[in-house]
Amino acid sequence: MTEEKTHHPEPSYLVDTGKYKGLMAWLTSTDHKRIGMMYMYAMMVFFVVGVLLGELMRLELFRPGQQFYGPQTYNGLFTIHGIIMIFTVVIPGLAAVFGNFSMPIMIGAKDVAFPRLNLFSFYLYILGAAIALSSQFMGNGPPDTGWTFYAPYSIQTHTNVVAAVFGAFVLGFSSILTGLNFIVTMHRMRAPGMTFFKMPLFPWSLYATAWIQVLATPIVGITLLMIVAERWLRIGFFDPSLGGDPVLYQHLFWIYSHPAVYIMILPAMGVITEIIPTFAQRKVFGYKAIAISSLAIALVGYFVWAHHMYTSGMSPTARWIFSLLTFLVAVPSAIKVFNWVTTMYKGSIDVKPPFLFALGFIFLFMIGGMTGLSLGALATNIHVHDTAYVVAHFHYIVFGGVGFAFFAAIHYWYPKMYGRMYNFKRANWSFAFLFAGFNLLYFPQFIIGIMGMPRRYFDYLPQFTFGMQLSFFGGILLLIGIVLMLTNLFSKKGAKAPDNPWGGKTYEWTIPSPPPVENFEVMPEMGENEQPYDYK
Amino acid sequence: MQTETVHITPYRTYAWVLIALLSFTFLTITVTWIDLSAITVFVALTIASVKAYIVLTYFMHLKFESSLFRVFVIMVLAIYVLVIAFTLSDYLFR
Amino acid sequence: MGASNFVEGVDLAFKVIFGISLFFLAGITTVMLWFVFRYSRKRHPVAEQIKDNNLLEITWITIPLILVLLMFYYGYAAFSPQRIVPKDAIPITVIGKMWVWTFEYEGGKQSPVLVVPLNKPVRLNLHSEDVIHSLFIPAFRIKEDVVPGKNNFMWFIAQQPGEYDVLCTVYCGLRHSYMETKTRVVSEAEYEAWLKALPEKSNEPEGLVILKKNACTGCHSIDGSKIVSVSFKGMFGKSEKVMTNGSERSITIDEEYIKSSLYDPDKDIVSGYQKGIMKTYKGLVSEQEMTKIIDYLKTIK
Amino acid sequence: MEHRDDIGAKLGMWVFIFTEILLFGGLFLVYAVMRGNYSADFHQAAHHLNAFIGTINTLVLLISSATVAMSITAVQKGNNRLAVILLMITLICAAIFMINKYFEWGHKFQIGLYPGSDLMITLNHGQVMFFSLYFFMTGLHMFHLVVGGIILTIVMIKVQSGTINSTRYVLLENGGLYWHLVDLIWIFLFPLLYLVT
Ligand code: HEA
Ligand code: HEA
Ligand code: HEC
Ligand code: CUA
Ligand SMILES: [Cu+2]
Repeated sequence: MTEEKTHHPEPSYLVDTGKYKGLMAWLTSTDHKRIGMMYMYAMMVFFVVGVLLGELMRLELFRPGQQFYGPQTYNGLFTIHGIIMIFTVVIPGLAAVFGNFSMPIMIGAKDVAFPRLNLFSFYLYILGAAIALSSQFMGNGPPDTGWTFYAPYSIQTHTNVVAAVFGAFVLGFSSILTGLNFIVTMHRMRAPGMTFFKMPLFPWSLYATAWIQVLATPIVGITLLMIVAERWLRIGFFDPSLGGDPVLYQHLFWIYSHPAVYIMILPAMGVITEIIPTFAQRKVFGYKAIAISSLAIALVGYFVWAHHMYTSGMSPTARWIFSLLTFLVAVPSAIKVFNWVTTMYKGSIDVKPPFLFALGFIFLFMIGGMTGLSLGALATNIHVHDTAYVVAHFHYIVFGGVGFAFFAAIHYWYPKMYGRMYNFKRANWSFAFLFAGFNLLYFPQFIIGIMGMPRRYFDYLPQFTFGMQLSFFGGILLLIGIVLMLTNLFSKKGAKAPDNPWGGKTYEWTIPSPPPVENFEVMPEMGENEQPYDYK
Repeated sequence: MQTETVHITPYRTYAWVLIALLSFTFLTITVTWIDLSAITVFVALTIASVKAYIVLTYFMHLKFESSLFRVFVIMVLAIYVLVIAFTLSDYLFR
Repeated sequence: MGASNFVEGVDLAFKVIFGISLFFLAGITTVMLWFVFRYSRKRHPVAEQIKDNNLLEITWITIPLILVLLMFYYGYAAFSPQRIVPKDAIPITVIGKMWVWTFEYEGGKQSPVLVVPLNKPVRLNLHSEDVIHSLFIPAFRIKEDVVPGKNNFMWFIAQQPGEYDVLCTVYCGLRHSYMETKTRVVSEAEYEAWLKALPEKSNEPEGLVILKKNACTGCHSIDGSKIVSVSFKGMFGKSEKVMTNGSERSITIDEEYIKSSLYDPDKDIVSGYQKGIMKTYKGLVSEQEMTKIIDYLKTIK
Repeated sequence: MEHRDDIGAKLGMWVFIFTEILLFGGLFLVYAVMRGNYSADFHQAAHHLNAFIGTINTLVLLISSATVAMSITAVQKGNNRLAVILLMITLICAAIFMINKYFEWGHKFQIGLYPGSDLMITLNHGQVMFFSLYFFMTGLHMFHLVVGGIILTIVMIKVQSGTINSTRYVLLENGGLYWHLVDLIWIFLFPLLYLVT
């Protein structure tokens, strides 16, 4: 590769240089940075819709009995809330946004391996989301199956299940193609000298994620197609009245959807692994352990799916096998937590907003993960399965984990994305509201879950009222936090950001903020003795 | 970045491979005529796997690609086999 | 003593898992906050670069590994007896149907509440007539899905007299959250007496039995209250506004109309309701049964 | 100059093939479970399939796979004309396969054996399941065959025009890989649906 130094600075990727200007320039761009940003904007829209749907549910649950709308509406609400949040927000999530924006720069590449395929994935994402959302407005009304589409209910209900299922199918393909792109990018386009074990840890986590995307998503794809076939053609794979097996549906669904939870969390863990050493100004502790634990989570996580089905009447043999495997997958997560905390030891810690969110992540993720353990044990799962306890578990880990990591990431890379800073004080306040509101919203759900409050309940017995009302107020605090954060980030321009505001060591901090179209003026190279996270 | 050493497979190899595949096809057909009852499926799948192995190594050039490709293929197949095995741990022990 | 024979084991597993978790949660959080405080840039301006430590790494792989295996063991130990039913357990068939539970005792006697004798093993055989439901008795710490086409079961020994909630935990449609009933634990003598008093065959009118069998009463009440849809009470002979092919018209509810409502419910939709909530009963309700339903509806004006 | 990375392109293709394998893998899993549940019925139902047509189609697919593989050798040796002929044979084989399938499915439809038909729901559950799987699996396979055919047609045109040549033929290799995948899946479908009666 020839390297000549240009004398005038390259224009940043935010400036339109191609044949189109304005919006069209964005929509046709194959620049990984722009695609990442487009994912982010789209996701925020879906996310805000999902949040409002969630708050609507809390409103109805404020008191037992019917308050504002009927059970059919409620059933539709949690279904589309789950579909939006899972399939359009957290599954593409950090990988699509920051994987696209930062990963190629972090490994010293100009772009991903297949830039046009990347843009195509984005449009598949939009298409899939549009199809899934259209289910609300067409046919016999919003689907009411829950995001899990359990057969045979999903085959018998008259509501518009096919559109939702088909939307999820298309979204799955978008996810597969992103994963494919990332695998090839990381194999073929690392900077010279950067071996796999010198790659930063966020790319590492994306690598593990990409393999899950590629190997697990097709299974749910084919399963959803089978649901469509059943509804249209009277083929009975899962409908017992035609000889099918509903438990088989659950197996197929969770073969994907359990690994999918690691699609969500691995990039989140990766981001945290970048943020902590940066703000502690200290080499990450146990680099190899963290890298390998990502792969271990991906691999073992593939074989624990049936822990969602302990009560479905599986064989006792299968139940204990899956319980045991579930516990094994907790160990690599524990390793990461220990390494993060030890990285802070004897560091020089600067508590800026990204770091604050990272601390919040660790705390909430621990609660989410540890309650996952009581779900993984056979006897305790039987009691709390399909109760509010599960709802609390996954909100803690999905939104306390992935959500807070997302916020951490956006506060971390914001200066690089926009070349601007934001107001730290307001960021800290938004963190305070988010953190307090979050715990007030979901912690009571653990308790009423153990008391026996089932999930997906439009109405409930009077003994759960107090917990439900605490949750409602928590929801309000959260909403304030969200508004504070979004206005802080997007309402007005902050001061100009330096190239390296946090003192980070990965490649994205060596280039201008915002980065030029080609990322690097001089393609980076990693020397024999260079290590990632070389803080001196 | 390593560059590829171009490997040209002679036509003759492909011809032999084709003949092998065709023979295995006839083998499965004859084998399933003889009723082996319980192990029919097993035999048929074994022969199919041998055929698949041949297709992967020669037609799909795995033999001549970098070992990375082979590792991946083995990994994917292993994961798939494990998925089946774990699913059957439910169905076979009901 | 717990409400059932499983309570003790399950609660012990909870305590072990929560105990270990709480210990780690508190420990890690404290250490983390201490580091943030002690090594903040103010107090510790220059970071020290610490080398990786394999021994430490192995320690914190091994200890959690042992602890999770311990958790697994407690979960397993409390669970495995749940699958081994004593031979002399009283068999009761549970029938789950969109939004009602029915408990069928030996001899075909049916009851909407589950009544069981104290200190006697009871085996519940779970049957579903439509979609998946799940029988959950929180006080007993047991739950098992009621899967159509599959013969799931569960068992327990009730150890304390009283009344406990029974809930459905697998989402099963519109009135999932109302699919609840009670279980009553009574002394053995009381149980025998109750069982004897339970009517052999329902002496309810035939039409009502058919309505209940098809779970019509899950949506249409017979006492005039509104559940999902119009109550059966006073339905026959009433005049009503319906939407047919998008235009509104007025009809009187007669035999013909009821028939078409059952066999082709989406044809005429009562104003204010949505299409598709009620499904067709073609093939499920015969002409004969239909006559009996109509006869019954005529009686509840 | 455009940056070109043939190994990367091939790696991408392989990863895509993995997803395809798992896509069908889901169906094979359903097949395995259902065969366990209804082995007698599967046994019965498989007799209704025409093993002769199945065999012909197997042979046709194997030959087409061999010719695709040979066309790569031809291009590598600079013999584009031969490569085009070989690809043409592949496409003809694909057409024969489709025609066979047309007759096979057509016959089934004629006697009223298709998903959702009145005859179908009179059969017992295991047989319905067998035929459902048969139509779903062969249908999805056929879809892949058509896609593969389109890809190879494009590739053939490029070989003809010389865009694909002895220094730059990764597109042909990838098209070939996809075609072999179609073959690979058939290798398993054939005995499981037609032979193991
Ligand atoms: C990002 C998503 C995410 C992640 C990462 C996880 C992680 C885990 N989950 Fe969770 N889960 C969900 C999302 C997620 N889950 C969702 C969405 C559902 C509901 C689906 C639905 O039904 O709708 C669900 C449901 C669910 C169930 C089924 C509940 C039921 O319906 O009955 C179970 C059961 O085993 C489970 C277990 C676990 C476990 C053991 C982990 C582990 O990976 C956690 C590991 C982490 C830790 C253990 C914490 C860190 C460790 C330490 C601090 C050290 C100390 C620890 C030890 C001593 C071990 N989860
Ligand atoms: C990402 C996943 C996600 C998120 C963020 C949320 C957010 C919220 N959820 Fe939930 N929820 C689910 C996933 C999620 N949910 C799923 C899968 C189900 C199960 C559905 C089913 O049963 O089928 C469920 C079910 C569920 C129920 C239970 C329904 C029932 O069983 O009866 C309730 C009840 O109130 C609820 C409430 C809320 C509320 C009030 C919010 C929010 O209003 C809280 C506000 C959130 C935030 C303030 C920030 C979170 C930020 C991020 C995740 C990342 C941000 C990304 C970008 C900005 C791009 N949700
Ligand atoms: C899932 C809930 C549900 C179930 C179960 C159900 N119905 Fe309905 N039914 C409705 C709804 C909603 C309507 C109004 C909309 C319509 O006309 O389709 C309705 C309308 C009717 C009407 C017309 C009433 C009128 O005032 O015009 C009749 C008659 C009727 N149902 C009878 C039955 C019978 C008999 C059964 C059982 C065999 C039954 N329903 C089961 C929901 C249900
Ligand atoms: Cu029955 Cu939920
Ligand atoms: Cu899981």
